[in-house]
Amino acid sequence: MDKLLELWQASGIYNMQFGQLTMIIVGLLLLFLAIRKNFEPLLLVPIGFGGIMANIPEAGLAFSAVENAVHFAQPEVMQAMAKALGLVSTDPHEVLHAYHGASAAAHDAAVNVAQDSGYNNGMLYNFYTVAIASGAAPLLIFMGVGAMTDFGPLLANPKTLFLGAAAQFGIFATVLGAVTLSMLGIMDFSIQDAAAIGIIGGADGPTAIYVASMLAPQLLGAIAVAAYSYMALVPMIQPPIMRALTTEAERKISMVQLRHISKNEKIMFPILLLILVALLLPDAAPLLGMFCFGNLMRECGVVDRLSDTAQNALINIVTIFLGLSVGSKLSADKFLDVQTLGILILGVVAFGIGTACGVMMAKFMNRMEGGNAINPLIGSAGVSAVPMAARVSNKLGLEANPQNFLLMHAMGPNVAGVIGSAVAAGVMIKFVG
Amino acid sequence: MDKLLELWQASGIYNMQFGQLTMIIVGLLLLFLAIRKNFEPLLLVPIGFGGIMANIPEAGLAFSAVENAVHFAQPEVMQAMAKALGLVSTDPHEVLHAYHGASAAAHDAAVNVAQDSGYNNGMLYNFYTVAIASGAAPLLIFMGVGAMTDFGPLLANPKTLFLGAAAQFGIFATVLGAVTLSMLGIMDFSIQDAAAIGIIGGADGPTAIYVASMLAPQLLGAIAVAAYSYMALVPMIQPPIMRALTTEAERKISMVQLRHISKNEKIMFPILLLILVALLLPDAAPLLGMFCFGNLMRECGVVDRLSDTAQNALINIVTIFLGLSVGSKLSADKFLDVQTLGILILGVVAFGIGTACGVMMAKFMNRMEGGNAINPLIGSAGVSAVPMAARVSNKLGLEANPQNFLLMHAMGPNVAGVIGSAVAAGVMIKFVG
Amino acid sequence: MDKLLELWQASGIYNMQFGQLTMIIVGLLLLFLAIRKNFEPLLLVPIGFGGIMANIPEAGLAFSAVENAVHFAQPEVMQAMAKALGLVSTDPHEVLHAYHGASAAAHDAAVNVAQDSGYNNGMLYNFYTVAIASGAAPLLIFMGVGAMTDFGPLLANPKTLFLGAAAQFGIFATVLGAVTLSMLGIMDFSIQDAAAIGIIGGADGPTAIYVASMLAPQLLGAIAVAAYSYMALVPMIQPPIMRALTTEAERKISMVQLRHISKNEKIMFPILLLILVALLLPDAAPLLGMFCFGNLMRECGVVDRLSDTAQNALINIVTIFLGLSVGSKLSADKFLDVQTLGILILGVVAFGIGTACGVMMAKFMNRMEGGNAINPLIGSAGVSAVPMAARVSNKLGLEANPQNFLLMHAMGPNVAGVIGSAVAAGVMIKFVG
Amino acid sequence: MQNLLSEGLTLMVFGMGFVFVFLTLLVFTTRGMSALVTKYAPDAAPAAAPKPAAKPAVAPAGNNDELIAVMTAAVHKFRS
Amino acid sequence: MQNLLSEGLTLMVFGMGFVFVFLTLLVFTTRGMSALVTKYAPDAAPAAAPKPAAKPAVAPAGNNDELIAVMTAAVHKFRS
Amino acid sequence: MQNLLSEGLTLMVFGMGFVFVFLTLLVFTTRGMSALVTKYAPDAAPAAAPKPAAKPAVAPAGNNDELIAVMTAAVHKFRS
Ligand code: NA
Ligand code: NA
Ligand code: NA
Repeated sequence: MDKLLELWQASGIYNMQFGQLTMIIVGLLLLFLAIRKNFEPLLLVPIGFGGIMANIPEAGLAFSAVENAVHFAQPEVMQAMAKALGLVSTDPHEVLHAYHGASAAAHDAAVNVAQDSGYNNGMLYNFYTVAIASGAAPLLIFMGVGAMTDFGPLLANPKTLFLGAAAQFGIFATVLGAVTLSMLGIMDFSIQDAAAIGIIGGADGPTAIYVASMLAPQLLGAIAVAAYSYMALVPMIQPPIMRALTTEAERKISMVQLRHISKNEKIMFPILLLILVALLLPDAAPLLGMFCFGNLMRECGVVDRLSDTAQNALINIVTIFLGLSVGSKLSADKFLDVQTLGILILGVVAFGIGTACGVMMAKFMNRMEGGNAINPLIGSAGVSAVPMAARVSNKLGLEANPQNFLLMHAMGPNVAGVIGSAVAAGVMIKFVG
Repeated sequence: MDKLLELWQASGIYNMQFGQLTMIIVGLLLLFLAIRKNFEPLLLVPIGFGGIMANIPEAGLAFSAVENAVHFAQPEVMQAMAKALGLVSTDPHEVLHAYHGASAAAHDAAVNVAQDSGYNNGMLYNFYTVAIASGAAPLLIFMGVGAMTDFGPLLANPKTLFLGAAAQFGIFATVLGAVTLSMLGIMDFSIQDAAAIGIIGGADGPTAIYVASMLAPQLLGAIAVAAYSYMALVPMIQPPIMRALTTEAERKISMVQLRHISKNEKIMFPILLLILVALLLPDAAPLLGMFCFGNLMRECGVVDRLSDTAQNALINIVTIFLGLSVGSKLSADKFLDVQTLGILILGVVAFGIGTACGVMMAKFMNRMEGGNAINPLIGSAGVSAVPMAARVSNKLGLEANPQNFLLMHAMGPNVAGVIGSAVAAGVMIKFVG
Repeated sequence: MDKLLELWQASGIYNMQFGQLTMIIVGLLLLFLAIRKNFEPLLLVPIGFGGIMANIPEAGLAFSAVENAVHFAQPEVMQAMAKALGLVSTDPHEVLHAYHGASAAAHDAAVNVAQDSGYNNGMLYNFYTVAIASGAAPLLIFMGVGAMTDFGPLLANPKTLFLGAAAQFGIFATVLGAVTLSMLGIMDFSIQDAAAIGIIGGADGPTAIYVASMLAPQLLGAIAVAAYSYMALVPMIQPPIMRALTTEAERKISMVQLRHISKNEKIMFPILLLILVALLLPDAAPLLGMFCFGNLMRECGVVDRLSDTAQNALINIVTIFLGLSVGSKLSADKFLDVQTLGILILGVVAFGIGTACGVMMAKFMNRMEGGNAINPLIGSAGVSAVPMAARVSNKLGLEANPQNFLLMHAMGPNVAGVIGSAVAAGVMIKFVG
Repeated sequence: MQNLLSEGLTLMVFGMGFVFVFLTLLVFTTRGMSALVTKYAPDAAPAAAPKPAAKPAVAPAGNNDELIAVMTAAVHKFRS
Repeated sequence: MQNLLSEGLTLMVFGMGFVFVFLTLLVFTTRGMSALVTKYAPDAAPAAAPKPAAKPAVAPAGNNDELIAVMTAAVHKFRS
Repeated sequence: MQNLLSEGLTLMVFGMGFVFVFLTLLVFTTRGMSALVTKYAPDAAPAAAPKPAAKPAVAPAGNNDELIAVMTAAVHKFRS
């Protein structure tokens, strides 16, 4: 009978907290959006599922060994833990707090106590450590994205890089928005938090995760969910802004056929980009370095089997672990917070501003050059969100003029946006990292 | 001339112990069974080969750095090691014993001494640590199995879940058998050992390895070998039991065509199962969570490239490392023990009891419902051993009635058995883990 | 304005050292050789790119956390670091030196200080630790190579193993050359360095990297670059030597058609080889064990999906990480040294001697047997460099006699050379490791 | 020792009991789910819509196999 | 607090400025590179040579897809 | 220093010697193995049996390539 009670008291129903229940529902909602509404399913299916698993009561899948030990809070374990952390109190909350702020040596000592008491890291915690805390997973995804990227349209029309630059204004405007909210006492974001939130406006998943894991790991879950959700919402967020800022005539502008790009130019471009990064912004080197490496593997033509693996088996494996790891950060105490609301609002503002700046920049460039070379609809593609944003440009172009295929032209600013937000990420890591 | 002697004294022939030689022969036997007799070759080829490599004299491939240091037992190293472990004696056996029972901190200190003295972990030891001790490999295999599993037949006839439940009686009967052997003084199994041995009756490789790595790592080699061998022997173990417990008339029973299962039902099932696990048995969450995740990736239809990778590249890579790691546990001192004999005998008993209970349950359900809805031959498939056990049911059905195709009907209890043994594993980890 | 200065002072241009610039150019040269001249591109593209990334100023991608902390040398960090390492001086150079020679415990303490001060391992340093320092990557590549190797030609004519043995003389002659250079005071190689350099003559990339990572990690970059470059240059290095040592008549020798090899012989061969290794040279067990494992997976016919993964997804993934990791060792202070020049010269000498010995051995075997069974051109294939060296033999054979196809005959010594250099590696690890 | 046996018995009773309770619950919830899905969310339109929208960046193995099967059949026909 | 705002402003000014400087430089160097490559290293011969020399140990996905596309087309024609 | 040279010489003598001893043994055991296998375990039946029993869960690359080769040939024929 004791055993029956024990089973019951260890069950999920008995231990379910309101926050956990809510987060499980959030996880189910993410799965619904991913599966039924096609919101970036490759990421949101693993993230949603990981979020549900992370919130299973008593399973502790997203907890470290020490966190699991503190959760069960056996007196003798708390005593040993307090001693390892140099605390007098054995109150679980204080122990946990001390653990999170501990020096590396005290951290090790606490881990030793937890292991001696038979507690282990949860599965998702291990995945997070290996995939995200090490920085490896976002970088490998970026390598795979590089191996999938064709810089041809950008090389055919390099000035579209300016569109990719302009659209990054969304990032920095959002940073300013976040610090303003803090100033007004509405939210409580540090400058690191603000920078990590801003990067949502970069519309680039791995960059957002990489920056958030370095600057604001506690906001990682919300930031990743916002970034991928808004990328999926690009076809809804962008068109009204694009229509509002352009005239019918502008939307009808046809662009000249792109010139053919030689193999050698495509090989040289990632090398050139890497050298520029090396000379100007070493802090962007991991992100852009891996991106260029993937692209060079694609274009050089002599390592097709590596390029193929980077685009398929490797990126798929990493995506599974990355998604589950992000999901492990969807804990109630961090996600069910007014900050998440702030992040969601700031995120959509960032997307909007980025879109608007891209379009305005295109119009400005036309005026500067005194011509009509650029259809301003391709400016919005500068936020990245490859290839969704370019498709949106194309769709609006076709609406205005059924012969006006903008897809290839929009791919230029689209990939420029990837470079632009990686550069922005480097600057932020440099200044507030 | 010294060097010649040195080479000779470091050679395998000079150092070969009887146990190592025997284990190398055991490894060769496993390879023979796998390659010639098709005993689950995907696992037994790596396990057999790993077993041979683990027993190469002086190579220490399956040893940790400390174990390698103790093997060579240089006096000054033993002295430092004893000091690190807080021992007075420098006797290698005592040092080794102290190391295996050391606290995490003393363990670290011993590792430091070994590294300072130039000893390293063997290759297979590293594989074991990463793949099995972390729990990752069995869980990833389970994810892949989930991605390969079609729950259609189960959804078409949910009451076949009862057959999968009944067949798990083999697991618990074996636990009882193991503790009885201990009680009678024939063997010396702890309750943890008994639980880990019982899970062989679950006829599910990754579940057995996962449970054994948590409850009785020293028995892991024997348990894994027994589990996979008996799964391969299902076509020989099950038929006599099935024939003995059924009449010719029962074996002739035709079952009604299964109804079509909609895509949406298949998508909802893994989510439903996950929620039940979350509510009732958090200890089964890692195993069943990853299983459901794999299945959801398969069925949701929007992440085909992830599902494809989980079923191919990823599960293959993990299988290679899992097999070699299990092989690293085939050391003479642990495998050449009367316990292994006990495990082998108990394992086959577990299979037999599980098979019998599945068949009896089917007959019981027919009687309850007062009809002839279920051919009792599909009950035996409840042990899992997917898809071998279902094929056995089909074969015996065809023998009795050449028009009687039971394969699809037997797939229901077959996959139910996988769920059933994962639940049983969760209960055991909860109670004795 | 401060920020502007800060950005400038953190930029690559401002911090570029001459050595880094030179190494970036070396990296570009390697990319050129790989992409334009087809010098083993699968390895040299990642190595070259990794070399460039490793030399990006201030990025510290190839540095450990401690090295990064020492690079920035903040006084309070240096003080804490010196204390952790038991130093009085806080001079960065001395701290770094103490760190590299520290005991495992002091090493841990230094790492803790660096982490507490906010420094992290660079990305490439992490890749190196996981891929090469653990020994895993070269072994997995060897497994994949085993899975790609067909021992049929060797089994059809086992005496070609002698050619593979003779060609290893290049390895040991180079060792002697390296110690002679040291004796003469021209270079400063230890016996470990000499052994690691000699293995270049084995013409086998993963073997060279494995041995160098164990015996002379500081020379790893130069050794790997030399090994792969010379393997690519085999079509230029070997022919003059082969022509000089053979007469026109010898080159015209036709060899008898190889007999058909049964499946069972191919299955038994890797097992036989493994047992010989186990009995005679345990130190070669990791390398040859994984090689045999890969080959057994290929030949046994029952684990095709594992063999397929070992030959494709897994070896490709490992190659990417191995290449980048080797690149991380292309630092100016280690590569831009007169030692590298010595390594390059000794490497080409090793190739030449190996080639010559293979050819001479073939002629010697003909004389012994008093016949003309062996075309001496296949002797040069004994250096390995699979399948390049065998193709060279074939090409020269066709020049002399347009009907004389030597490719299959040369594959025998070619794969024998792989075994031979792995055995040589085992002997060296045994004696000087 | 008696203790060990009683532990074993307890494990059997509770383990087996729990397995049955769990799978029985699964039977009923599954039936309920199937009924709900069949009534409120039959496949038809919703399942068809998302499929084409998903970007098949890489031709998934399944399709590939199918294609190959189709082609093999075609080739066989062609040969005969 | 004022401090936080000024930090945010600085980040915006320098961040945005740097992004523009960097991408502007990229525009010019890219144009220069394209011009140089087109003049001194046009594709023609050099690109053709190395391709066949590379050992396509595994048929790369791209080719495979192409092949399959070609074959599907052929099969379709064949059927009609 | 003399020491270093003698170490190098020893390494050469023993290393080269060992390589030859090892590969010589391999030559003889391989011949023995081949003779035994050819006599007692020729391929014929045993090798044929296990093959079909192995579940080719995934079409192995080899087969795939073959198929594609066959089909390409067929397609070429068809076109001409
Ligand atoms: Na962007
Ligand atoms: Na089961
Ligand atoms: Na060699």
